[in-house]
Order: sequence, then structure tokens, then C-alpha cells
Amino acid sequence: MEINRRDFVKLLGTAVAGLAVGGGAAAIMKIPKSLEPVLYSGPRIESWKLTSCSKCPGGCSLRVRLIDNFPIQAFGNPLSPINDGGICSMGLTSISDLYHPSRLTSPLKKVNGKFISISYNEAYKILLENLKNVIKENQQDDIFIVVQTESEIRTDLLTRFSNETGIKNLIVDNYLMNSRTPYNNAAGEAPDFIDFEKCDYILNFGAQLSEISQSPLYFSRTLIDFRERGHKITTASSKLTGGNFKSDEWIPIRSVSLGDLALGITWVLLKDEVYDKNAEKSVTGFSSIKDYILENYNPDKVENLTGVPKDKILETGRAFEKAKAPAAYFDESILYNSSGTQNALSIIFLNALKGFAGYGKVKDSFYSSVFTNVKSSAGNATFNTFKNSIASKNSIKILMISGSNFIFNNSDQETLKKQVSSIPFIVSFSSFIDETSTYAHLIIPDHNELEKLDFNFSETIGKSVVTVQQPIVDPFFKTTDTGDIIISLMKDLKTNSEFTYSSVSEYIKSIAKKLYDNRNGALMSQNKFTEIEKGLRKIGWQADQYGSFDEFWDSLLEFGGWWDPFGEKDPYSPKINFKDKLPYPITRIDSMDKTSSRNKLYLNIFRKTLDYKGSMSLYPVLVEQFGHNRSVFYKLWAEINPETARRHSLSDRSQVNIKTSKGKFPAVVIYNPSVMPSTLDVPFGLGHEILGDKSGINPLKFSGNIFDTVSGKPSFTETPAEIESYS
Amino acid sequence: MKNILSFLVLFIISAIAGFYFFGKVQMPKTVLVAVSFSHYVHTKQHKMECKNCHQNINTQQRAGIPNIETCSLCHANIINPQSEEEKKIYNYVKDNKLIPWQNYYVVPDYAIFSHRRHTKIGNLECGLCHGDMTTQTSPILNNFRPFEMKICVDCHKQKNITTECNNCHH
Amino acid sequence: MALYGMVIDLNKCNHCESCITACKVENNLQIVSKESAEMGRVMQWMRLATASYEGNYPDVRPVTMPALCLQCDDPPCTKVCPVRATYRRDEDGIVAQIYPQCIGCRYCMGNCPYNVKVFNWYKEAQPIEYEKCYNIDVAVRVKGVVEKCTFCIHRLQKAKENAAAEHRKVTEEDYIPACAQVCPAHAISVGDLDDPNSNVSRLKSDYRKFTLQEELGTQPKVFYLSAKSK
Amino acid sequence: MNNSQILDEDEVLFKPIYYSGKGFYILGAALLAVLLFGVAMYLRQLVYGLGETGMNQPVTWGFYIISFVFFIGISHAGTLISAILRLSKAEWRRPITRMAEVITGIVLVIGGIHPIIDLGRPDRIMHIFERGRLQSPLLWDLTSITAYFTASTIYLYLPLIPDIALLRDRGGRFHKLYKILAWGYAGTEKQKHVLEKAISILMVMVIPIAISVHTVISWIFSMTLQPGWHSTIFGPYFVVGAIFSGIAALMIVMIVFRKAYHFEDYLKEIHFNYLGTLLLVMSLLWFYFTFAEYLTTFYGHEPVEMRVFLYKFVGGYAPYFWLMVVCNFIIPLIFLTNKKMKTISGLLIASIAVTIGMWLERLIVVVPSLANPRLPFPTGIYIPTLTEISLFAAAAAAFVLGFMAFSKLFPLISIWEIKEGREESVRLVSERLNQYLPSKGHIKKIV
Repeated sequence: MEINRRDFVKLLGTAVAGLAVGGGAAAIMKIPKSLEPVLYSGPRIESWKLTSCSKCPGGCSLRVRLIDNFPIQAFGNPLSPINDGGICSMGLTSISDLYHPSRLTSPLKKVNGKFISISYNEAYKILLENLKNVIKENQQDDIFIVVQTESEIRTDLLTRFSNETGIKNLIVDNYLMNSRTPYNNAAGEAPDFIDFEKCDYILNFGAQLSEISQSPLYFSRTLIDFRERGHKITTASSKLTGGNFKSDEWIPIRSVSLGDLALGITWVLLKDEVYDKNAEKSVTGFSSIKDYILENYNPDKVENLTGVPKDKILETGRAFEKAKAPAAYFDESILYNSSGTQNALSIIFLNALKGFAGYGKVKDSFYSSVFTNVKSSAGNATFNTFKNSIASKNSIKILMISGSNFIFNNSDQETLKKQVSSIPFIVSFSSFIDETSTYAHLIIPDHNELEKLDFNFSETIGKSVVTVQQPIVDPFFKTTDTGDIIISLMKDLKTNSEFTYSSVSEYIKSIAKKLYDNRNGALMSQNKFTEIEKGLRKIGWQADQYGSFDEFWDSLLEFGGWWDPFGEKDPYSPKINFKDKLPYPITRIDSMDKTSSRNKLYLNIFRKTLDYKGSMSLYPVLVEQFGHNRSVFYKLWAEINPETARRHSLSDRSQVNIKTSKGKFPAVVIYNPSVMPSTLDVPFGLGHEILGDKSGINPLKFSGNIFDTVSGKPSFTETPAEIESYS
Repeated sequence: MKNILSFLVLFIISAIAGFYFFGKVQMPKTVLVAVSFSHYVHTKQHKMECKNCHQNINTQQRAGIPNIETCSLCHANIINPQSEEEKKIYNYVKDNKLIPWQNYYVVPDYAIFSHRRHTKIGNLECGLCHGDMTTQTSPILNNFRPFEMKICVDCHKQKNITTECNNCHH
Repeated sequence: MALYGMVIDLNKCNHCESCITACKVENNLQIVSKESAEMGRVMQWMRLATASYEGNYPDVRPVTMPALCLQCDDPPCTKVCPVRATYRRDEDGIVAQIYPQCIGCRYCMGNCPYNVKVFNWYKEAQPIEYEKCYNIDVAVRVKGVVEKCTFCIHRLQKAKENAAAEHRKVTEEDYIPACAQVCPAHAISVGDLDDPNSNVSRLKSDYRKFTLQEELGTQPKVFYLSAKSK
Repeated sequence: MNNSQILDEDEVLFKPIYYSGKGFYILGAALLAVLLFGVAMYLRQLVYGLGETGMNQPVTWGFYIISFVFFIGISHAGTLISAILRLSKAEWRRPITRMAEVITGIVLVIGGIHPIIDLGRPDRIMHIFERGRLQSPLLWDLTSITAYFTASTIYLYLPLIPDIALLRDRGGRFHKLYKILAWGYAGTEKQKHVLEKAISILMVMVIPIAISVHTVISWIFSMTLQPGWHSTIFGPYFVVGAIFSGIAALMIVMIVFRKAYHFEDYLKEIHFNYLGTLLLVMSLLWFYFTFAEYLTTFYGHEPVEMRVFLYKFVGGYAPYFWLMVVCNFIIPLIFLTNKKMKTISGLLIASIAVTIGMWLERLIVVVPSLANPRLPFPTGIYIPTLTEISLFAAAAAAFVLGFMAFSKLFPLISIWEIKEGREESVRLVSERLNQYLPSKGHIKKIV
């Protein structure tokens, strides 16, 4: 056919249109433009730096991978004596905080309900003024500091600060402090470490050793060795969580009655008269306690209290007394019920009967030589004090929050919110706006962990280890190291302050100087030493040779830490005085006698691996993985014993409503034969309201207002619950 | 009736054509660099080698495009007063701003290409892929070799190196 | 010719799940939206799979194992691929997956008896803090292709490159996949099964060894060690 | 022969080509809307990705593969049946064959497109040709389907030529098109002879191809390790199912057009009677295969196989399974066995039931096996989304549309064959009878 011009134009138009459509389709198939900067830019020069992880008290050493001087990945440092190349999920995600979109980029000030960004000097001035005004009128008791940091240096600074300014109410709420408090109450000092190599039997009271502990990675390794040596671990806990299922024996028991079980076992030891006779001397009022226990805690009674069959109690008791060096272990997690501290005390008493086998203190420990007070006297106020004084109207003038998100971690959130919002001045140092810091009037965001210098002291392995946390990148935003703020506050509030250093880094340098002078230790350049080297050591040979301090400092940063490989250990043999906390009235638990527990259910909130702050679900990688083992994603689930489920006629993976006194919330039923028939096990950590992708539900919201009478920790296990069909 | 049919056919054909054209071929981009850099001057006149400026050529995946910290080694002060381009460089160095180079040879993200593998291990000449840059007096305007897998595979075949897909696509 | 295999000691593994996270961040795996996750489209090359529970309460223990691509020596998935997008590499026995080649027919997924392969149903917007941490050695997958565990083949390539640059052989220390590297309990070990004195071939001869569904004759190269359960 | 004669006799067959009523346009518009909606949904899927469907990690195949198998199955109606009937010189075939062949042609196209819809990267479809692996059953499929398509289109086209010639001679619209297609056929003895020969060659060729197609499709499943798929009788099982559904589809089409275009005196009770019997036979055969398949599974009692088995019989897919049994076996049995119910309408019900039943059968083959993989974690559920459903609807609409379009271009009943039948059948049959009946004289001899 002949084509005239108009036809030709038409054809051309069609062709172009066709090409356009085709091109469009092709474009759709390509990878999104948004990724190109990530993938294409830069010469991609790779480098590695060592730093320390600050997600938990473990003090693992990280090996961070940088591309063009931007960190992208973090792995374990194979030369670290603590983690030995391993790393946990939390540590792996420690980079992602740095790039978090909702990180605070500058100090914020609340002006009629909205946060506006201000300069640091301005913010500091406001803070200083407020403090001055209160301190002028000697109302230091109305200033509260709530801290949840793993950094000993910051803790130390805060302690100095509170001492100098006379602020009594410093609440240090971190893992180590909480686990030490019962010891501090009873014995004045806590053991530095537990050495499982010295033990031949472990009776674990609800601690998740390889999941949530002073050093999960170290413990998971040592426990494997322990079991390979053929020794037994008995775990008494309310749930057989991920790590605990490795223990040879599981005694299912509601954690509120752990103390009763401990005393029940004590009864066996006392009855058989097989116990360390020194205990009679070391424990004040031993005989009275002994008599009390002997009459009140015979196995039948304990069986009624705890629901543990008495044969089991006897068996365990016998095992405990037969063992040469049995260790009864508990940690912070025991505090999360109404009689927490008392339970802890009764376990301490049980340990005293066997001379605290395995527990020890580090001889001339570097840690204690640097910080005289951090281990014990810090946290001279508990969360209870805070609650009581906040409850009494407008008694708190100033609240300083650092790292703590206590509103999320508490069960009586609504009341707390009300009370907190009534406080006239709240300053928060958190680098995000979370459930707690929304109530702040002033936020001075802290650096990210990868942006600040810090020392991480650990004695978990029985030797003093100092892991350096070095700044890997320069601060991205207008953030300020909280330590520096505290220091300058000290200077401004107290003219004749005996704290002479002008900044944290300077202070840390001074500690490094101590390290330099302390010639016992070695750089973390090797984590194994041959016998020959040890022998040489005896005759005064030094592991590392360094001429000047600067040299030492550089190599310290290069190798990421310092430790004392040949350090000696002392046994832990304290003088114990329970200050008539023990003997204590029996905690009555109706739930446990067989008749009523048939159809009674209790909410048992358990903490996921490595997640004792409940912050796991804030990380995009981890929130997806939160329940992947149960293949439940972004949702709350409730693990329930199949027979209980059948009694309530619930099918696996069915949606239900869990009803407590505070209301009801949906959950997915997951069959799990390894939970107690009387509990609904729900995970803790989901349901953040402000940060993250607000997925799931925070079960603490719905658990009853039951607290440990001493430490003020919310009870995780004592809320009665019912199951309703999903509507 | 027939017209419409023919138009339809044409449309469909050209759509498919467009799909594959835009899908495979990458459009030549216009390079707007701040400084019209002359490889000729550097290599021929001043007898410099590639790796003097492209420093990671034997050590890293990417050769890297030098920037002021490298340029300043020579251009800390003006060498050739009558050169306009050098002034620009000098200014960048002086007020220590990064030179906004455009890197032209960009390997698509689904193919991993390592310079070291080719230069150090395979010891190939740069010219093999980049052409003779020593004659270039101004920034290049099109690839010496287009980025097509065929080119790679052919070369690998004739040098009988493995053509295992997974070695470059992972 | 090496033949890479993996041994996972279940008696050491204590479900800390760091191998899974490591896999995710090392390989730029896509994070799917809530809706997709509920539909069962979560992208994990490695997952913690609770097969069953053994024993009676209270002595009950979960039988749980990290499940990943078993790198079968006789893989069923490769047999059905219409375009050779997945195949067994001759030089190291790793089952490769070529993303630019795959046409997304998902036949291989249907034929994988361990269903460890995942599919890019969508290309979803990723969280910024995750995107920034992308590993540059691994290509970001486009939508509509199948992917699976590659034994961190990019690490192997790197190791080979380094070894070649230094004129030596690839040693066991050079090539460690991400999951094995991070495992706190050192439960995962990877190495050359052909080399009789490599760590894996030593562990492989352990009496506790078992593999998943041996009866299918797929000859997996990932072995599990467990004294309790088989 | 001249046109005037034909006008008297078979005018009714030409009528639909030239005159179309109001209903036709309404229906056409409606179907077109459905089709376009489907296309739009597909484009959407192309943009956003396969996530638009209800498929997920264990259940990686869904509606698309189901309808692929289903439509290819239906395609066996045509060519196979008409070929068999032609081979067996069944005289009653004459009005049926054409429709049967048309079904094949249209349905093959629709079915063939589905795997492409199912692809995650349709833009890379060329990879199959560039670097295809012949070891993969998908490739066998590709080849056999293309072969089948070519063969059956030719097989449809050849018997059409004389009719096209008639249409060309009548003139009217599209005469140019007819002129091209008719290949200058003038009905001379030589041309007739060649045509007959070509057809008779093709109809022998087509049968093995047709069988192979569905065997290969079944092999897509049975070549895998999946429990419930890995079975030896899948080949014949699928073929039987295919023919079964094919006959049902053919009957539906015949009944509908008989009503719509008034073909009553071409498609008589007797045709349906015969086809009905055929359907009944296939139904029994299908049931036999199903029974064999599941009985062996049950007695083997392998745990993995049993998980799928129970999922089908009592588990999540039980309703579909038992509905399938009812549709494919019970209903046909009721309607086809007793005289009273074996009416046209009864047959229509039966064949509709069978069509639904056979679709369900494909569903039950594909999904439960994927939903219960060998390792019990994670098990999946499959709920199709609007995209998949609308695309299925579009496919069905396309089928009907295609048929309507065809009926507007060519006669749905082979006119020349009818004509030929009128003239020669009697003679041919009597000749054939004489060949195999004993002659009269024979009896005398015995007495």
C-alpha cells in the first residue's frame, strides 16, 4: 500500500508510542533508583576496625567492616577472650542504629507540647538553670536520675555527680546492678564472677544463662564445656526457653515460688547435716534461720507451695548435697515477681551452705582499682523509691533519664504516664523519642555507640578484661556525649569539684594511663597463651612491650582491648547478714495446688534471647525474626501446653483473645509441650508505641500491678488470665 | 479496517522492540565533569602510570577515581600557569572541595567485577577494556567497550578462563 | 576439586538465632511487609525449624535445627530448571543460583524436598537503616526471581581471589560463611569434604551424624550432629 | 453444485455469518469487558510483581497453573474426538467435527499463555529459547504444545477450505479474506482427492501428538519428588481426564449453539445420545483411575503421602475433593444411565458438572501437594486473590469470545461434509455393509 505523509506521521506516532510503552515496561523490571547511591558510589575501599558492643553487659569485642569509612557490618573479634569470634543477633544489628531515620539530630525542647530543635548551649543552659534552682533550696532529694546504661564509666560519672551535688536518688537500672543488689543487701559485696570450671553441678534458678546474662556468648561456650565434662545442670524456671532446654533437667515452677524451692532444698541439706560448717559463722543468726527452715519447709509443705513433687525436691537436694562444688545460680530475672529479692536471698543462703562454690572475686582487679564505688553503692535508690515519691503529689522537681525506657518496661504504664507528666522538668539523654522520653521537656541526644569513646570493663571470665569502644565515625549529627554533660554540670554546680578532667575522653585516657602502668596485663593480641609463656610470665616476663604511653594507646585501639590473662582469683566468702529479711513469711501461692490449677491460667511473660530491655523488635531485621521459630511474624503469640489447649478446645495457630483484669488482647495460640500447663507464655518486647513499626502488643500493659517489694520490678508471672474465642 | 489492523501490529511490534531495546542497551549519558581532564598530558607528557592515580587498581574491586588528596600531591601549587584546567583543580585543592567527577564505567549491580582479579592476578593491560586512554585529551564520551556480557564471555573463552556464571553473578 | 560441606552440631546449638540474622544482613535479604509476612512470604535463607518435641512433660525437649539449603550433591531443583539458572558447580559442589538468569517459574521451589528456596514476590521498600548496611559483595535481587542460600559464595570468591593474589591455596580460615563465623557456640563448621584432614570431614565421621531425608538420595552436604535425636 | 441448491438446504448454517441479533452484541460487549478487566489486572501484576497473587512460600503454584492444565485438557475435545470419529468412519460425526476442532484451536492459545502469566520475569521469556535446558519437563511441554497447536490448526483449516470456497463464491463481506484463505479451491476432483488425503494423514498424526501433550503436562508434576505428584499413572490419568473434560465442553458448546443458531435439525438427539454414552464411559474410566491412584497411596501409607492424602480426604481440601467426586462421577452417572433423564437439558447439566469437576480435579492435584511439603514446617494455605480470579474469568470470556468471532467468519458446521453426507453416505455405508455382511446366496447353499 502507498503511504502518504499523514499516514506516515500516524505510523511514526504509533511506533514512538509503542517504543515508549515498551521502554516503560522495561523500566518497571529494573531495580529501583533509590538503591543506586548505595550500590554505585565510592571507590569501595574496605577497612576493619575493632570496637566493643554495648548492647548488653557482655562486653564482646566487635570487628566492624567499613566501606569508604562507613561501617556496614559488625562481626565478632576472634581474639577477644569473651566472645572468641562469636556474636549475637543484637550485636549484628548494632550498626543499623547509626543510620536510623528517627535518630535525634539535635537537642530538642518542648514548647507547648511540640519538640523544637535548639542549640546545645541553649539546652545546657536550661538544664543548668533548673538544677541550680533546685539545689539552691537544698531540695536534692527531689531530683531523680534514672539510668539504664551498660557503660561503667558513665555510671561512675553519675555516681560522682550525685555524690558531689548531694543527689541521693540515683537509680542505676542495668543488668549487673540488678543482679548484684540482693548480694549487696545481704553480704555488702557481690561476687565478681562464677567459674563453671570449678563447679560440678549447677542448680539454675530461672536464669537464662546463654540468652540473657552478663555475657551470653561466654556462658553458652562454657556451659557446653561444662556438659561435655559430664556434669549436670538442673534448671528451675517457669519456661523452658531457648537456651535452657540444654539443661539436663527441668523443674517447672512459677518463678514467684523459686525461693520456696531453694529453701526446700536447704531443708534437705540441713536435715542431712551435710553443709559447710563455716556457714554457721559467716551467716549471722544462722541457727534461728535453720530452725525456722527446718520446721516450715519440709518437702510436703514445699510441694504445696511450689507444685514441685516432693520426691523431686528430695532428689534435687540430694544431688546438690552430693556434689562437691554445686552452684545455685540466679540473676536479674529472679526479681521480676512479687517476692523477687527474698527469693534471691534464700538462694544466697543455699549457696552459703555450700560455701559459694564456683563464685569468686578477681584478685587485685583492675575494675575495682579504678572505680571504688560503682559495683556496690551506686543505685542507692531503687525504682520503688522513685514510685513512692512520684505517687505523692509534686514531690519530684527534676527527673533525669538516660537510656532508660521505664514506661515501656513497667506494668502500670497508665498511672506512670500520668504521674510522670506531672513532673515540672524532665530531661532525657536518649537518642530516640521513645515511650518515656516523649514526656521529657528537654532532650539532649547522646552519641551513637559507634561515635563515642568508652571502656567496657568485664570480669565475667574471672579475669579483668577492658574492651575499648572507639569512635569508628565522627558524630553524624549535633549530638553530645552524656558523660561530657555530666562533667560540665559537675564543674558548674560545684566550684571545688575534685573531678579534674575536662571531658570523658580525657578521663578515659587517664584510666588508660593506669592500664599502661599496670604491667600485669596484655593487649588483646592473643587469647591463648602457651605453658612456656605462662612460665616466663612467672619470672617477670611481660606479654607486650611498649615504649611510651602514646604507643600503648595506639596499640590499645588497634587490638581493641586489654586484659589480664594471668590474673589470680580469690574465693568468694562473704559475711552474710540477712537483716531479718530471712526467715521471711511463706509466700502463699494458691495456684499451685493441683485442684484449683486445673482450670486457672496465668500470664507468663518471657524474655526472648538477648532481649532483656525489650528493644529487640525495634530493629527491622530482628522484628521480622522475632517469632520466626514459631512462624508468627509481627504478631504476639501465646505458647500453651497442648493438653491445656485441648481443655479450652483451642486449635494450634488459632487466634484468641487473652483477658486479664486490665482488658483483653489478641494472640496466636502456639502449641508447645514444654511450657507449664497452668501458664500462657507470651513474649516481651513487641508493641512499641512510638519507635519501630509498632507491631504486636506489649503484654506488660495488661499484666496486673504486682511488684517486687524491694526492687520494685514488675511481676512477669503472676497475672491471672483467661482465654476467650477471637472476635 | 485494515489500517487499524496494521497500526495495531506496528504498535505491538515496536512495543516489544522498545522493551528489549531499553531493557538491554544502556543509553549513552552526557558527561558533565567539572574539569576537562587530559589523560594525554598526564601519561604521555609527564610519564605517569595508571596506578599512580587510580591507586586501588591492583588491590581492590574498583580502581577508584583520584580526588583532591591525590591531585594535591602535584597540584598543591600551579605547575603550568597557562593551563585553565589546572587552575580549576588548584582551586578545588585550595579550598579543599571534592571534585565532582562522573564515573563513566559503571558495572551493573548484578555483576561483580574486580579490577584486582584482572590486573594483578590476570595481569591484563588496562587498555584491553578501557582502550588507549593515553591519547585522550578530554573526558571520554562513550565506553571503549559497551557493558555487555558477551564481551566478557568472549574474552574469557579465548583466554580459556572459566565462564562459570556464579563467579561474576552473586 | 574441593567439595564444600557444612556440619552443624545440634548438641552445641542453643537457638540464639544469630546465624539467621547474620545470613540476613550478609546477603541483603529483603525484609517483607507485615502483610506479606502473614501470607508466609518471609525471606530467610536460614531458619530455625522446630520439627517436633520429644519426651513427656516435664522432660520434654524440642527437636530444633537451623534449616538452610543443604547443597545436595544430587540436587532435585537443578534437574527441573528450564534455563540453567540453578545448577551444581563442578569446582566446589555448591548449588548455584543465578539471579539474572532466573525466569521465575518457581519449578525448582516446588521440587525442593526441603523447601528452603524463597521467591521475590514483591520488591518492597526497605528500611533506610537496613539499606545503608547493604553488603556490597552481594547483588540486590530484583523482583520475580528465586533465591536461596549460596554458602556465601561471594566469600569463597574473595578467598580464592586473595589466595591467587598471594600465590597460595585457599585454606579453611580463608573461607567461612557468615553463619559459621558468628556462631557463639562454634556449632557450625564449613570446609572441604574431600580433604580427609579437614575439620568437617573429621566431624562428618562422628556417630551422631545424620542428614535430612537421606532416603531421597539427594545426598545433602549439610550434616547435623545430635546425640539425642535423629 | 451451485449456490442456489445450498441456499435452499443449508441456509440456516450461513445465517449466523451474515445476521447477528441484539443478544450477540450485548453478550460480546459483556465478555469483552471481563476480558479487558483481566488484562488490566495482569498489567498491574506486571508492575507490582507476583505478590499480587495469593501464592506464597510453600504453595508456589496456584490458579495460573491450574487453568493452564485445565484448558489444555479441554483442548483434547476437539481434535482427538473428531480424529477418532473420522478414523472410525462414524457417519454421525459430520455436524460435530468442526466445532470440536474450533474448541481445540481457541483453548490451546488460552492455555498456552497461562505459564507466561505465571512467570516472575516474563521479560526474560527469551532465555528459554536462548539457553533452554531440554532436560527440564517445562521444555518438553513447550515443544509438544507448539507441535499440537500447529497440527490442530492445520487440521482445523483443511476441512474448512471447501466451506471458505463456498463463502467466497457467495461474495459479501470479507470476500478478500476468503479469497486468500480459499487457496483457489474450486471443488475439482483432483483438489477433493488431495484434500481427503491430507486430512486422512493429519488425523492419524494428530492423535499421538494429542496424547503426548497431556502426558507431558502430567509429567511436570510427576517428575518431581513432591508427595501426591510422584506417581506413575499420572500420564494416562491426565489424558483420560482431558478427554473427559473435552467431551463435556464440546457438548456444552453444541447445546448452546444449537439453541442460539437453531441447528436443531443438524444436531439431533442421536448425536447427543452417542456423545452422552461416550461421556459416561470416560466418567467411569476417570473414576477407575482416581480410585487406583488413591487406593495405592492409602495402602502404601507413607507418612508424607498420607499427609497429603488426609488433607484431601478429611482436611482442608475435603469439600473440594468430595464435590469433585460428585461432579465427575455421581451426577454423570445419574443423568446418563437412565433413559428419562438423558434429555438434552440433562446432558447439559451433566457436562457442566463435569467441567466444574475437572477444574476442581486440577486444583486438587496442584495445591494440596504443595501445601504439605515433605518437611512439615512451614505448611501453607492458599487463598486466590482478585487478580487470579479475574484472570481466570478473562480466560473463560476469551474462550467464548473466540467462538463467537469464529461463528461470524465461518460456518460452525461443516457444510460440504453435510452435503457430501447427503449425497454419498448412504452409498458408502451400504457398500461397507456389503463388504462385511454375508451374501444371500450363502444361506441357500447350507439348506
